[in-house]
Amino acid sequence: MKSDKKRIGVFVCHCGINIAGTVNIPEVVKRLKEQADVIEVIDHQYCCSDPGQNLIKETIKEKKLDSVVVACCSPTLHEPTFRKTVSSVGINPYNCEIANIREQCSWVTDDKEKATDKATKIIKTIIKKVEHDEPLTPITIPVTRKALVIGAGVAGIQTALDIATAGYPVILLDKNPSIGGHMSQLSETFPTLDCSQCILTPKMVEAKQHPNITLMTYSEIESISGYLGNFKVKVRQKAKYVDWDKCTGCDVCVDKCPKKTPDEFNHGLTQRKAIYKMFPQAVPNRVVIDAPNCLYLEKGACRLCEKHCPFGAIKFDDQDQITELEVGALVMATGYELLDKQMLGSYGFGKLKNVVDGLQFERILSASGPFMGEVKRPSDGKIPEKVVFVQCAGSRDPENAMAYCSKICCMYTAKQAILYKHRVHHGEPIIFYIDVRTGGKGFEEFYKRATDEGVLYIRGKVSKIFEKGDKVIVWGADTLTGKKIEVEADLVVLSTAMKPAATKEFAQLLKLTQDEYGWFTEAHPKLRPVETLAGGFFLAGACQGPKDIPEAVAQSSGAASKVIGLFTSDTLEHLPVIAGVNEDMCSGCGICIDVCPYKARELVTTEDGKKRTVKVIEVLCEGCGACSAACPVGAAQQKNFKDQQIQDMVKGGLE
Amino acid sequence: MLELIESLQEIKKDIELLSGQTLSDCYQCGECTAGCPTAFAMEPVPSQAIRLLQLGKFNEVLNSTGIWLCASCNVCGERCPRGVDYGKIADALRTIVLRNKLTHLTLEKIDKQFISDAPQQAFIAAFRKYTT
Amino acid sequence: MKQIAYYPGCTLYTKSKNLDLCARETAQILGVELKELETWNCCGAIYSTVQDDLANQVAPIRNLIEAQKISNKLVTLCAACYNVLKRSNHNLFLPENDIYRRRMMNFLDTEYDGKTETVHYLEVLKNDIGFENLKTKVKTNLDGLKVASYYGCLMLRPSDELNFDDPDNPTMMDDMFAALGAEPVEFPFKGECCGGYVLVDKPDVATRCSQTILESIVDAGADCVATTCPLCQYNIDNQQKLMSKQFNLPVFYFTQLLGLALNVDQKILNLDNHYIDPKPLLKQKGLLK
Amino acid sequence: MENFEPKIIGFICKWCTSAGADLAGTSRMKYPPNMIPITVFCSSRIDPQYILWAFKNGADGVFMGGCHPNDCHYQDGNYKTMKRIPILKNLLKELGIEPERLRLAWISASEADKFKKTITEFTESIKKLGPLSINDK
Repeated sequence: MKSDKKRIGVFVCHCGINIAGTVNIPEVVKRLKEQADVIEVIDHQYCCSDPGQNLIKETIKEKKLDSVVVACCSPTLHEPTFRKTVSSVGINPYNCEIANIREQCSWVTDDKEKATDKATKIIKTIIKKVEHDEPLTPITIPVTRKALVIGAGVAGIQTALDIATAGYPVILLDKNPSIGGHMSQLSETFPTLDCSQCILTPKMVEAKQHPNITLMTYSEIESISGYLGNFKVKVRQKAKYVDWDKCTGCDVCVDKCPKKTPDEFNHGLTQRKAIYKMFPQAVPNRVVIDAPNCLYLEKGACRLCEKHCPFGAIKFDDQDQITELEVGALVMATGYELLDKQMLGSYGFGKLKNVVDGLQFERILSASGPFMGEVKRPSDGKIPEKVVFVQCAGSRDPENAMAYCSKICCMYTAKQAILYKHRVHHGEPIIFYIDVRTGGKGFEEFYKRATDEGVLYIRGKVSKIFEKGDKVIVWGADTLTGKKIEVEADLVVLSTAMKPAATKEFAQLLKLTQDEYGWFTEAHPKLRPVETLAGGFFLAGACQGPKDIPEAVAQSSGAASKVIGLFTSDTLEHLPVIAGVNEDMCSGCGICIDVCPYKARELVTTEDGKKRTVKVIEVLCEGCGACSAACPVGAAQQKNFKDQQIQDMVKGGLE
Repeated sequence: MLELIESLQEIKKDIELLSGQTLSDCYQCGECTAGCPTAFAMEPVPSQAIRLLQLGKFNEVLNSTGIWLCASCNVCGERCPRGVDYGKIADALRTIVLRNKLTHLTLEKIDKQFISDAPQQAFIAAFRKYTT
Repeated sequence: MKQIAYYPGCTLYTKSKNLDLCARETAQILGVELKELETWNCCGAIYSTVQDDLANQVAPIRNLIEAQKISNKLVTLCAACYNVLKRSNHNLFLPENDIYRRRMMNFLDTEYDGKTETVHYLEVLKNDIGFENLKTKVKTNLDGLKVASYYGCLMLRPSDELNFDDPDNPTMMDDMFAALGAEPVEFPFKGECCGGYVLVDKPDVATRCSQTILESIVDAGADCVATTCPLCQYNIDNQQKLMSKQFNLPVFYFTQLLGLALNVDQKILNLDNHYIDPKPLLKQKGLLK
Repeated sequence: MENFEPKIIGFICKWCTSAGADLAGTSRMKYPPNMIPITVFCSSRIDPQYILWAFKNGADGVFMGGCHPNDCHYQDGNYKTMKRIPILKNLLKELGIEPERLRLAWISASEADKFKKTITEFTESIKKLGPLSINDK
């Protein structure tokens, strides 16, 4: 081994007068020459300029330097520049470091003498660091160019279509037998009032027929392992008791099935059979048997579906199937649910038949809904003459329910009131609201349309809803006049708060973080809104927070483009400033394993089987260095931030 | 024109201190008024009273009849989405008036027959809330 | 026989003897002795929410300390006493009220750890005796009597301090009546305010509150009302004389109907102490000879 | 004592406090130039031993800057720091070093003013404390 003494060159930038105006650069150069163990110290007007960079390159060649310190502005500005410069003449870029003597020195003091002192010390700390810097190479990770999209509502479908169209295979998974999500339940959509099914169904069919998309419906995630680019996911496809290869979706079995149970798709407003198709336009157009309700599977008698199926598709001995998938990226598109009934006690929700939530009213309005698009009320099928809409039912309510604004309710309530008025011309829609929030294209105009078409807006929150005879009495207030208001309504629609559909257990399974309400947290609320802090996981749609359809679709395309970006190469580079393990020193205590936020460290037995030690899964390590600080014996060392380096830097700053 | 702030910031501090409520927490949804059993007779109604206090119109509320109509039933505080308990604010406002030795109720005002009929509890509660 | 400390409060010794005596007697029948505190003072009748009002909390806390001589529970019958005693204890022992608590204990010159639990007699019936057990003790089945259980404000709210029952949909009293064989009647005003002490200052306002409740009860088809509070009782029963509509609806204390079902002596039931005479109804239902 | 210029080492994290310090520079805010910054990726990289090392090698004060709770670029690195520093402060007392010579602050990338104020105030407080006595020996 040659002498391991580094040949360091220091370049001090004047930055015009930005640095030189406060820092006495000739003095800094003089002191460094005298005090620091370096080969060369040179100053230049603008190191980042072409002549400046050339000077660095020439000096490296001439003085046979192997390490470089540039004392200039913040590393956030020109660290990449100078690292590129030095690597063009054969120096490892990680052996070039920046001493920030502008933002953190010359700009923050007027005292020239002290500024000169401080600049010298800052440069010395960096020289000390460079002395022990190792040449590093970015880590290369292979990428499985296949994506898994969890949740097949409009967000999941859009994400899958975008990725698939870019040429990469996608698995689109949903827990329900059909794709489509909540959007398939909606009647018309704001602010254009086009029919939800009409715009969604073609997308559903496209997803089904796309050669790059594999649908896995009626499926749930069982477990997940691996890391960015290389995930292994176990999926449980629930027993359907119907052979989907034989089933044609003809519905003969559905007609014959004698067992009825509340229909989830219509939110309990109607009944479905034990063998059922989620809705007529279901994709795939297939039926499943809901085992707990099936007379044969539960009680051993019936088999009518089997008897009548023209294709012999009924398969009572069907089992759950476990499939293991290998994917490079996952997109969460798990969406939302509406708030639980229990949380709205004073509104009688869940107790009073004629108090429904927004999605139930969507079904009532829907042409394929329980009343075929005629507006009737659930209790007696009467046409409601007066419908009260209650906004912020559980939203903006930190004391009793959700603190946040659910964002979509102002618009969908206006829409529902307009649609009601279209169906029942003489009907009276009344909306109780706190604020009408119309931030969106065409939204304010749509609100105006609602008032134009005869919707009465009352500014005040409702306190109590109860039944009196066959009427539903609503106690509200008009805060603008200060009057308490009592309305005798026929039907009440609560704009209940949105809440995340993904459970805490599900998030823990995927090791994703959620906010206090359970919405998935993005990597950065403004600049990285579709990424998560876990590499390889992306967010689409309302699983991240309340969103309307255009927003959910836009974010889905954003998530898809992130996945596509990841898939453009079959490998990816990872920052090499990660932690390592000195096996000889490691005692195998495992302290570092608990400290690591990325699960990048694991206990292993050494190859000779003699001792326990820790292995770093390099691709998972993000280089925070927490393990290095925690290791009691100094075996864990972050590359280029080793104990020795930081201690030397401290010395350099105090000399 | 409504003249804002009667430079009675001390009173605001007193109200918040005595009630334990933060006036600015109220976002005027009106749920308190909507559920209040005596709001029909109140002037101003609970949400308006809080609004007036937010605007600094302390005297207007302190001199109002509304604050004496609160029956301490606590529906407002129970349902308020922002955790503002108007019942406690009303209690604080009455206390401020009463501590200034301005009694609201005198025995002479009460019907004699009623005194012999009604339960003790009614009088104890009323004297607690209405007298200095 | 199991002894539980019992606090009657001001009105139960005077105007609401029927609430008090029926409770003591029925408890006895059910195997529990409601042992009255040796000394007790007024609870304050209404809880003061004024933050610096320490003086108002002294009285209820003294009662709770006194109860420790008998049991860790203190039974009340009057919803107002229940509210005041329970809230005083709850709030005084919140960590943020440490200073108040110490000042109070210094003043009372005693040590008290907040361990007295205020319970309503209904809770004793439900938890200590059990409604299933109660069912077996019924002598006169209240079959055919449609009872509207009126809880009022003070037992239900603030729910986070009292934690009595679902504040929007309480069922404890209804369940008790079901155990006695009566038919509980659902109505949406179980927890609405009767007007309370506003009665003294503005009788018309309070009366209108009570009238709204009565209208809802009559709409629901009830034969009678059951209450837990002397002030509710007065507002709903006696004030019927001032209402714009005549309901002629008898209003009981819940303990009277309990007493009736357990064949308590008529003297104790004290059915004469009502504005609307309940006897015709009871006779009509065959519950009274 | 009047002319005492304390030596201060500042361990600051790259994502928040160092970025906040850069912003203070860009905004031309002025603060005493005594603190020599050492930027690491995360405050959790700082082994408490380095702080002792700094005191041993002549520092009169040590500043630690990290991201606000919940804002850590590495999920929870700052929580580790949050736990370590109070323990170390207790230890400092035992070693005869005033715990006030060690200051931990959460300063975000946008809190240039807080950075300026914190460093100014910390430097002043170290000036008042005077040179670390163990350094005289």
